[in-house]
Amino acid sequence: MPETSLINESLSLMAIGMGIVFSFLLLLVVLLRAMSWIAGRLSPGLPEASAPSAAVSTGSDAVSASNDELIAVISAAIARYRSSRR
Amino acid sequence: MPETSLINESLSLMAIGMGIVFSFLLLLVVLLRAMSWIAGRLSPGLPEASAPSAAVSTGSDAVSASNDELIAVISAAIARYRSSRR
Amino acid sequence: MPETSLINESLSLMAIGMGIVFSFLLLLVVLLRAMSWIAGRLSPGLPEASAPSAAVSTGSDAVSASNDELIAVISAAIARYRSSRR
Amino acid sequence: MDELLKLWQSMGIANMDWGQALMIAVGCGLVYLAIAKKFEPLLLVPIGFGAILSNIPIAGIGGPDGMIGMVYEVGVETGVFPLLIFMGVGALTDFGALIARPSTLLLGAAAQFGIFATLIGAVALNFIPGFDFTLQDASAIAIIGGADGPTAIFLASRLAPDLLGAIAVAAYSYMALVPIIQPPIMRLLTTKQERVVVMQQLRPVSRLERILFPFVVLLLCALVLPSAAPLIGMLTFGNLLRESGVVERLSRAAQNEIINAVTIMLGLAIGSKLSADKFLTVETLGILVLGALAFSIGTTAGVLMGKIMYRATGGKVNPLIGAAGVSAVPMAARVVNRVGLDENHHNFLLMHAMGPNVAGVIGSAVAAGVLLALTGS
Amino acid sequence: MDELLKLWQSMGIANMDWGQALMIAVGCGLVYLAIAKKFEPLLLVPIGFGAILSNIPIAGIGGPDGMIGMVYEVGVETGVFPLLIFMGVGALTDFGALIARPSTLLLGAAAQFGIFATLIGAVALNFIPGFDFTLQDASAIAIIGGADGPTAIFLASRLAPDLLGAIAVAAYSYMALVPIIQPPIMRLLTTKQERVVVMQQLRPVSRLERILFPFVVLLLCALVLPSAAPLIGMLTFGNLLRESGVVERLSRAAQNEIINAVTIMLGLAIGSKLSADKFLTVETLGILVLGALAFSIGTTAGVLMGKIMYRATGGKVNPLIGAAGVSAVPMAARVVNRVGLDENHHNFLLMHAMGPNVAGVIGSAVAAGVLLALTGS
Amino acid sequence: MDELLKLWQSMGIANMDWGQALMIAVGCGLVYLAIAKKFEPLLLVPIGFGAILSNIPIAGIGGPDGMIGMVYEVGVETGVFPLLIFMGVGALTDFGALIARPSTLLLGAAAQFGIFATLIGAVALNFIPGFDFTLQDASAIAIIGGADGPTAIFLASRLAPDLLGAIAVAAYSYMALVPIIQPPIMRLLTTKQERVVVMQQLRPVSRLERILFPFVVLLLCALVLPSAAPLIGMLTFGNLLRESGVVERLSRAAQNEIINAVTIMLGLAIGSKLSADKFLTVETLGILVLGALAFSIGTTAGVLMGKIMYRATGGKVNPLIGAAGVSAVPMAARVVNRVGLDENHHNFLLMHAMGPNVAGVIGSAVAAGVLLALTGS
Ligand code: NA
Ligand code: NA
Ligand code: NA
Repeated sequence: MPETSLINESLSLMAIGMGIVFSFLLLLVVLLRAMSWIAGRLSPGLPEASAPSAAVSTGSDAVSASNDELIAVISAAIARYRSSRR
Repeated sequence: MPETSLINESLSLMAIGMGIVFSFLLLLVVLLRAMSWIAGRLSPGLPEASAPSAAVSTGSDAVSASNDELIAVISAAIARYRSSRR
Repeated sequence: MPETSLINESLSLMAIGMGIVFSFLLLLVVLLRAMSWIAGRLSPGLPEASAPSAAVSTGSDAVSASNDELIAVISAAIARYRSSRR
Repeated sequence: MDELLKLWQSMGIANMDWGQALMIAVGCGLVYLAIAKKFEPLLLVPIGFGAILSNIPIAGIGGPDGMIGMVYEVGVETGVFPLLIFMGVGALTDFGALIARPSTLLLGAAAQFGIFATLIGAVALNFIPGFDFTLQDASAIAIIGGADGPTAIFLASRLAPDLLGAIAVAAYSYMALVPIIQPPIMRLLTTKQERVVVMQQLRPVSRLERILFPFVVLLLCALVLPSAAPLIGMLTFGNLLRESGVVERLSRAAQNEIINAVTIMLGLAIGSKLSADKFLTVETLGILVLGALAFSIGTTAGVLMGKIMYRATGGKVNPLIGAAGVSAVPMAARVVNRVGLDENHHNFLLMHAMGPNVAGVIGSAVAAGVLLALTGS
Repeated sequence: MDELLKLWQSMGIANMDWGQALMIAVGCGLVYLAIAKKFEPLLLVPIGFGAILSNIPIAGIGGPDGMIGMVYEVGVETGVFPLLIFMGVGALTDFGALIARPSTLLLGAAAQFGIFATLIGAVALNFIPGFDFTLQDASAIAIIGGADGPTAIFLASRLAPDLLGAIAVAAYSYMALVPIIQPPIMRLLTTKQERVVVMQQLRPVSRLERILFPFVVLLLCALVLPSAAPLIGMLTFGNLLRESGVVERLSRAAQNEIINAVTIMLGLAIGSKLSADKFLTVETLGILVLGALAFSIGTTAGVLMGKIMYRATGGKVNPLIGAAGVSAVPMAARVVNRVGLDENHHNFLLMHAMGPNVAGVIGSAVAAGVLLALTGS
Repeated sequence: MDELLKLWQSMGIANMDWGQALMIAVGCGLVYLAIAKKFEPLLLVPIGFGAILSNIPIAGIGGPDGMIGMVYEVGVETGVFPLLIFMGVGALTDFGALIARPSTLLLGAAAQFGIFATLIGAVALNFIPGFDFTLQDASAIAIIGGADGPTAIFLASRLAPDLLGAIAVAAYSYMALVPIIQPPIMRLLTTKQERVVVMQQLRPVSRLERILFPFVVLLLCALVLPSAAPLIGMLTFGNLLRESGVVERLSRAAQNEIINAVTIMLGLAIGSKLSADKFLTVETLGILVLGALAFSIGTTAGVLMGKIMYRATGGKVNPLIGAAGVSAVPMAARVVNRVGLDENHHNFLLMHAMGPNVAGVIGSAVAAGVLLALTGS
């Protein structure tokens, strides 16, 4: 009977589905804990947030650094990508 | 002359058109009067309107009834539809 | 070398491009000066601006005129267009 | 030199023809009327500017690959934009005065006579050489007499897309001219005794009636005249959002965000139909003349029906309010109010004129449905 | 006479069949429930009215050339509208309670059992003559158990467009019935001792955590379950707009303009799928029954997981909050709060229930991704 | 097991290649710069997140059937989105300072030299192996020097869609870096005596001038450079909505609802062009280097023209305001103000810099028109 095979299929779908949902959210619990731990460490690393006029203010090192950073990050990404394709 | 036949056509269009517009709006006068009369009767039938938190409040009979109502209404509709198709 | 011809092409593009940009904006300087001069003359010509309810008020000559104006302007435009096509 | 030639050939002056120059002037003229004379600026500013943009040579902004051309295809050719505006009109309109006194619907019906009389006028113009209106064209022109912008645009986009530009311009121009066109007709047709009639105050309308109203209108339309259902449907939907009281967010969206954004796009798109070969024709002059006729006849029919109701009710109805039946909401109602005040400084007819005024919106949507059903392909 | 015949043939009554009349009645019923009973009015008013409009004979408003039909094609068939709503949900949702206590994600996971149990139920219905659900159909029906409207619409539009109307109606109806369905189950499965548990106050959550949260969720989704990435992606994008603090304009647009306009259009479009031949079938009754089942099983599973956590934490977790894991934000959390207050007038569980509540949104998006990956073509 | 294999194969980790992982990192980097460093967050948050979403394997969100891919096709490929943003810019911009002192247009003209110098730089890069820019590519890259986001996106979408992602990122990044790039150049090229010049107060501008302004600009554009008409047209249309004073509703819609919704969609769509094979190339590095060059040369040219005007006017013009000619509204004007204040604590140059600043917007739109006319197919 096709209905029975469909039932079997849906039973395995249930098993796998609930398995994935639980694994996913369990993994997310772990990751969120890790995130909060790391965020606690970095917390003073995002002080510009409270200074909304930072970008407009003087040519501070923070912004200056991020300029080099932009090019550095993309350069590194390109280099790695190129090498990975060979 | 085609212009003349077009004139005739447009004359009958005018007659029919104004006829329909008048009939439609006349019928609407009647229906709106009926509506207001019925609404006057039912007026206390829509008191939830003044209690915006009704749905969130307790499991009142009003909401409970409408649950059955939902299924009942749709069941009846389906039954009638089915029978009408035979 | 194709690169060199491309360089030449881009050099002439630069010359023409900056030429147009400068001419355009220079022309715009002249036009804006003219505009301001004319606007200074016409200034009392747009007094309705400060009377937002003008259109709703009485059947004033201003609005009445603009009715004729609408038809006159479009008539003139059509006449000229027709004659220009012959 | 090659580039210089290429550049010269790409310039506007080298490519502009008479028609485009004239249409740019017409566009400037419409914007002038909108700003300086307050002619329906919400529509005429975008229409006028759209005409200017679309007649710039080479750029092709109104063409199939240009932005405004694509907006036209997506929003006007499909009929979606006028319907969304009608939804917004529904959400903005208070039908209370109509519900309180349904008999004013007859005034809204009578005023539609302007539409059907203009239909004959348009067909009759064919006797003059240079005019060749089909019945569809004539219907689309006649709807100007409905004094309702989105209805006119919707019908014209369905029956006579080539005339859309001229029809929309005429419709909005004459709506702006209502305060000029109507008062003389109103005074001519009524006696002083009629004009001073003070009407009974309107009864209050319950929330249930307001909620049922859109359903009653829509169901009648569905049963009798489904060709008017898109227009009436969106109008009543917008009104239900307003009156249901439970979807405040959606009602606000229909009254503001959606209608504003659509108005900008609709105006630009209509402007793109103001091209020389479509607009600078004798037909456009015919449309302008017929439009003025339509408004005048509609006003006349409304006032005459007002006089009939004055007689029938033993003098309880002020016949002036019949003039509001052409719609042009809310300007026609304000005109009635003003003419009434001219006779009696304490007679405020505004609320009484709102009934026929909004009835006129329904009436012209019904008339549009009739024309669509009988002349549409 | 010819015109009169043509006109009669163009009338609604001459063309309306039973099915259309009944569906118009169903549409009116939905609007009634939305207005009088406050059943998710933001969606059910447009859905109900869309059903009425689309079942008007001749007019074809829901057909390929009608406005609503075109809106359906552009917004629902492509999946764009539910995704934009999900973006708005993300911008409107405060995930703080979840970040403060990530373990509540397990409650959101457990409650998805309602989805998969319903899947088997739907397939089992095939034993009854008249039912013939494919695995895709069953999956689309099962997602009703996720108690999340846009997720259900997105999945149904992908797996079973024919059932979209019934599924959307069932999903929103049962979300509205959460205050009726859940409390008895919650009381049945818990002891008084469990229900009176007062939970520890949530720790404050830093801005950095709030900003990192969307990335953590999205990256996990990208690595493990890319089929859920459109849903999770737009949800987290909306949330980042909210929490980043630097794009206030865009956050407001996602929370208001965009979501409101899309809700109107989405509702109308779904309503157009309420046609007699698709909706007035025994399958719809099956879907309604299965939907109630799905909610009940989901609630049960959530509460049972709550009891497990109660044991595991030595009584620190009130098992009632497990019921909020079905999502139905924020109604399920409010129901938990109310049932908790019934036992102890000073025990406010609302904030504690928000964690599983928003976890349920992520959980059902994950479940939708699983169903798409495993049964999608 | 079959399902488990199917599932594993549907997972992101099983399908992600290096390029995608790197591009997700780049996307995160852009969002980081936007949030932590306030780099043009309104665009870079959506662009960065769009890059992340579009590089999720399997999901295909940026592909032809994915939501962002469809948004790209509808809004960017057609050019509609940047034009709508330009309309919003027009509605948000006060051109009063420019009308009061039209000569500052020359500063806006000079600063466009950055564009054309970069064009040569881009072509010259072809001598280095690995670079192969066509004249179209070079033009699209050069427009970065215009320091105007929507203009750059519009031109790139027309001339070099493959480079759109890199060009948009470079344009917005350097606009954010204006406060770093400009001051040293400004100080290097000017003497202290020049920097302390206090300028005459601007004369008041009448409403009529403000209303005529968009027409003058547009008509010149139509006559001379119709290829710039879409950009200039929408800019002046938006400005007319603002200044006409009779369409407040539409002006607000252009300034808020429309521009916000479009910005979200445009950003996501641009992000979808940040794919590894298009973005992770040496050409992107070239574009970044050329972009910095373009800004520097533009600033230099603007300041030098400022010095010429300083001489020509006998010291009445502060040459610093020339730097604002690159546009980057309003940041460049603020930078000028700050550098001016550094020299003289009572010399506020902001209003004087707004003239060249908005002139720069017109100037780069004109330059874009020239490039389109001369290199476009
Ligand atoms: Na009317
Ligand atoms: Na859920
Ligand atoms: Na610029």
